[in-house]
Amino acid sequence: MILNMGPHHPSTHGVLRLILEIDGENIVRIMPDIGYLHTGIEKTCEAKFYQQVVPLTDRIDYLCPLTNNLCYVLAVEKLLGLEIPPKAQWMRVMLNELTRINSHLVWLGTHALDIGAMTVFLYCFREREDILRLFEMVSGQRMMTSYFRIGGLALEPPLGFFERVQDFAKRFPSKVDEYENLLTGNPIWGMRTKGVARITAEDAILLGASGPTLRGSGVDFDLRRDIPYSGYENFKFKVPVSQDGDVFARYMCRVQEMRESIAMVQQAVDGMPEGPIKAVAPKVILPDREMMKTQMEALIYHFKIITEGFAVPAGEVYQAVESPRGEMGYYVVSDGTAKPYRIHMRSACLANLQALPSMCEGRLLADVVAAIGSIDIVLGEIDR
Amino acid sequence: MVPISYYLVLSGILFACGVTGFLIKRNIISIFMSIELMLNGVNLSFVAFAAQWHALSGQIFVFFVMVVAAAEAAVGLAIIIAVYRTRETLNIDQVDLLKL
Amino acid sequence: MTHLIIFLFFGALCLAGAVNLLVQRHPINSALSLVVVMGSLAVEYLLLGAEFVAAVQVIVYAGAVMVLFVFVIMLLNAGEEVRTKGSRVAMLFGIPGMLVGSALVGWVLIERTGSQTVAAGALPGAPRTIGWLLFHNFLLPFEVTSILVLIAIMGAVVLASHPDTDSGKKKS
Amino acid sequence: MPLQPAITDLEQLKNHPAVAKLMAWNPAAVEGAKFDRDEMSIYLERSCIRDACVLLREDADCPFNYLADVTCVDWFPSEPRFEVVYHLLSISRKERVRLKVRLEGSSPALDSVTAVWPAANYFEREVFDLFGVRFSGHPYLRRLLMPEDWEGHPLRKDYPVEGYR
Amino acid sequence: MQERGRDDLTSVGGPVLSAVEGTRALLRNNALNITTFIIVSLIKTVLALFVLLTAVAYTVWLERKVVGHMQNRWGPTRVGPFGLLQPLADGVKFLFKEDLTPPHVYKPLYIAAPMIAVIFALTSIAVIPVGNSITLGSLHIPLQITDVNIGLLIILGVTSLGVYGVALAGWSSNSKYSLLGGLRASAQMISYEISLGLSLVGVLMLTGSFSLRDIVDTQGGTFWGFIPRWNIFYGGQFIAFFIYLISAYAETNRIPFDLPEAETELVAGYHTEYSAMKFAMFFMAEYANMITVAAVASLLFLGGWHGPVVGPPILRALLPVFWFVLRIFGFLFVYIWVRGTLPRFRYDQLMAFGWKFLLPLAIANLLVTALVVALRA
Repeated sequence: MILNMGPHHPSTHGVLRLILEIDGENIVRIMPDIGYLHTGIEKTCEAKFYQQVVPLTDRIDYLCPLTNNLCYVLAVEKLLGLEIPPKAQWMRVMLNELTRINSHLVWLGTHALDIGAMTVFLYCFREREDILRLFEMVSGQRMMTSYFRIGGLALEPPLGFFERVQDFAKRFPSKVDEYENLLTGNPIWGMRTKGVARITAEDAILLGASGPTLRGSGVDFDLRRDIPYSGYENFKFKVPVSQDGDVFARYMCRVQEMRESIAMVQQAVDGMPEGPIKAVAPKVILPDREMMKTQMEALIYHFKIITEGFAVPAGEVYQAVESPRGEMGYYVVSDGTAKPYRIHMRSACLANLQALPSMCEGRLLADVVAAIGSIDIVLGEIDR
Repeated sequence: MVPISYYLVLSGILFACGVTGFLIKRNIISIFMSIELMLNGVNLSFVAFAAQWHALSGQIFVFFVMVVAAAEAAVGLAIIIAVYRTRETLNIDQVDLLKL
Repeated sequence: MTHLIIFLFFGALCLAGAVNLLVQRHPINSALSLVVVMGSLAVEYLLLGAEFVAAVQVIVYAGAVMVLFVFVIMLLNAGEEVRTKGSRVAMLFGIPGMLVGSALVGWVLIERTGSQTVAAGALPGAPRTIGWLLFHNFLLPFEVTSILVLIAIMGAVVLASHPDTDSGKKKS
Repeated sequence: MPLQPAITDLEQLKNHPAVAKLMAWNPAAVEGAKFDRDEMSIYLERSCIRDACVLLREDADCPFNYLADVTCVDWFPSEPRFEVVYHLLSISRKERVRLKVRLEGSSPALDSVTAVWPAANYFEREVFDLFGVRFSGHPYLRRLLMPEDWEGHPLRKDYPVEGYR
Repeated sequence: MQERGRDDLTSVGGPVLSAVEGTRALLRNNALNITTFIIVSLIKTVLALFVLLTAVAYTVWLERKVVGHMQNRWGPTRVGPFGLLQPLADGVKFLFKEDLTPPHVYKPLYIAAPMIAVIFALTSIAVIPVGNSITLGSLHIPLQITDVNIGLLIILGVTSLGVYGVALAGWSSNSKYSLLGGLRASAQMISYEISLGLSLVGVLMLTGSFSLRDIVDTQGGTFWGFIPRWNIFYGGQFIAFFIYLISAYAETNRIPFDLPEAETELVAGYHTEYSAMKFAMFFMAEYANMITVAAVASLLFLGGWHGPVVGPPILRALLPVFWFVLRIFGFLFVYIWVRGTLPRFRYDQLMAFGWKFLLPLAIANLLVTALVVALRA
């Protein structure tokens, strides 16, 4: 029997369509069918100035917009050869880790909901709300923050922001304990996740899986630690790795990652350096409002950046960051003009999704739901 | 006050219906159901006789028949599933070979 | 009087169900007709005073055996049956057999009507008495039947499980 | 950090493990190389991409065992028009290398690397979908993002775009 | 003529069990005439149905409220104080919603299925006693629609028929999700009914009767001075109670056994294609079944309506009802609590759990109870 799971199905996390060939409840074959959320962002980017692309990157992965911002911004900064002041870097790391927690909370909630544990979902969204409030405080937006700019940050973080982050960082570990109380030791949760949708390390590498999907299979690789960017080398953190390669292993990886992330947020708050939040590059970075009103030069630069953008030296850059889902990569090609010649987004989910068929074939229908949850896909990122 | 023979007639007709179904039905499951119908007809006559002779043995017999029928249904339906898996049909006319 | 009316009503329902079973071509309709037959038979049992048998009829027959039938029909997604000519032997012996049977029934009907009657609840088939009988006078048959059921369950599991996959996990 | 000029001289780049390996295997396969902004690009000859990938993946001391990305760039009026770009990653050495294959504009095609990395499956389908580059030997070369009956390949530079530009 | 009439009177009840038994009981007690009997029965039936349906509606409200508070939410608050009128609003919404019938369904069964489900769910209330009898003037009315001496068997029979509604809904919807849901439901219900039935047999052995009233009557009083003589304590039916609890969850398709309607796997399972009143019927059936199951658990294991009784006669008559309702409420609360806590089983795990764990446990419990009963006798 052919069963069409999706594109509107409660547990396909958006508009994923799976064509399942089933025999009773056993899966014979899985054919993912994607593209229902294709917005052509890569094409749109080619028509925008470099700085206009930042808001577009928010829309790709709506669960971790700041990670995408960061990746794009880093790529362009590399093309330009800009030096970013330490405070901006630390802020970026801190917000990125908050984003990671935010994304993992949504993942944990929906994953648990898929398996039937409803309460975890609402608990997770309770903490997510706190993080979104922090985002709103710092950037004025809850989800589509666009807070990172080429060369630094958009704004100084407001007064009292760090105290609130500090407060959240204090509270959060006990909340993670709460989620774990509901799930980790729960025998039904164990039955549903242990040994389910297993994938070996070799297969994971060959299939291009990354992030917790890769680390859940025992491959100890994390871009933040191994190919550090944006000052991650200044932070101390462990990279959680599980050996089993099943849904439970990926679950444990992510839950541990949340704990590590909040520790990094704490480190960032504790060691936040003082200084400017923007690089010194008047041709690229919009001047402050005050300067614009007082200095002729600043006004001219502002006018030029807004109307004709800034030229980026020709060349190409592939910048990858560790997004909550895995390796998020931006391949930016410049032809020397003010508009990117080509931007390609390497989506972690697209590669992870390729691993789904090999995870689930021969298993039961309910395992597909668990597996989709465990690879944590975001269709916006897959389809772009 | 219903004559006991009415019950017997009813049971007889049910049994006859069962036999007819067994003969004219071509779907294995329907044929199987006809057999159940026959058993039910017989059960009714057992209960009726039990009432007539004021002996509970008749009801006990019905109890046994039911248990056996349940067992039979389990095995029979399992066989039907097995047959369907290999032949992809439920039509009795196409399942008349012992070996494919 | 009421007794007779009730008997006739449920008898008619029972017969309608039986005939419908024959007429319907889709197995699921036949199965539901059979459920109706069984339900009305349970009422007839009540009329005969066999409360326990009536309850067991509903639980075992309507509640378990027929659900199993419906389940299998759903599982195999059985469609309408194709009417073909029955076998010659069936026609040769079946039709005369039917006729003889009907004649016999008719004879009983004519000869024996009114010879004996039964009142509602005439013979209370109390569960306690039946249980006592089962475990004393009929102990051996009871045990034999239970072994039979056990074997049947094992047989069903073996038959229904896929030969290649692990399975055997669901009996039904 | 001011930008360093790109190094494009093959002789200077010989010490890079990937270049050395490829040069040792088949000097004709390497059309050129570029080291720009700390990133290594190697231009490969069209026909040997699959073998080069196998070679790099099986390398003993620096296995580029992870295919991060496959994509394409369309340099429209100029020829060769398409550049198919492979980003490889060495998980053990924590190093990246970029392989590039230049293709002509008329019926661009090259070998698929799905046999080397199953990961290439979706990436190549996407490139086929959006650029119209055909990958021979791909198990299921169908449109990935666009509808099955879509005409044209949207990411090509000559694809008609309407509206604000 | 009088004799004759009475005889006919007896036979009126034949099919409608209630009538036979009820008439007999009444005739034995008070020699009432038929009119009074019918009127009393009718009133009781209407009252029981009304109370049951209200209880169903408010169980939904209770569930939303309790689960809401467990999950840091408020639950319904807008309609009436504490959202108390929410069930009413929901009912009105269901009534006025467009009743869609998808074009590809098998219509007769599609329409019949929800009715079957709701009818069988509501029927079993007929034999459930809610308290002792009350005396109104010369009338001595037992608080039960009918006391049948095979009451428990009837409940088992009726609930076992409830699966038809689900299975037929799944099949007749002609949708793959519904079909899978229907298949899951029928397999699950058949499997767990066996454990459910076996868990009750221990109680039956202790009591020696199928009549629910008799079963409750044996559980009065205390032992060792303070522990109530409920079957769960005195009869040692602790394990049986938990087998019953688990099987009951499976029978009523509740989390963690809600596979037939697991919305993350099968969209909505067997009622995917249903809307408006037909959907509401399934909903009602589910909650009515929950209440029945809770009532049976209270009667069989938790001592029915026994509890401290004080005050004037009318209070003495009504307090047991209160204790009984309290037990049902407690049982329902556990239902809701579990829903807020546990994830869902997988289909094969559910089957394995039923057949490989619950059933052997039930049989073992049965053997031990049988041994105890035999030794006591």
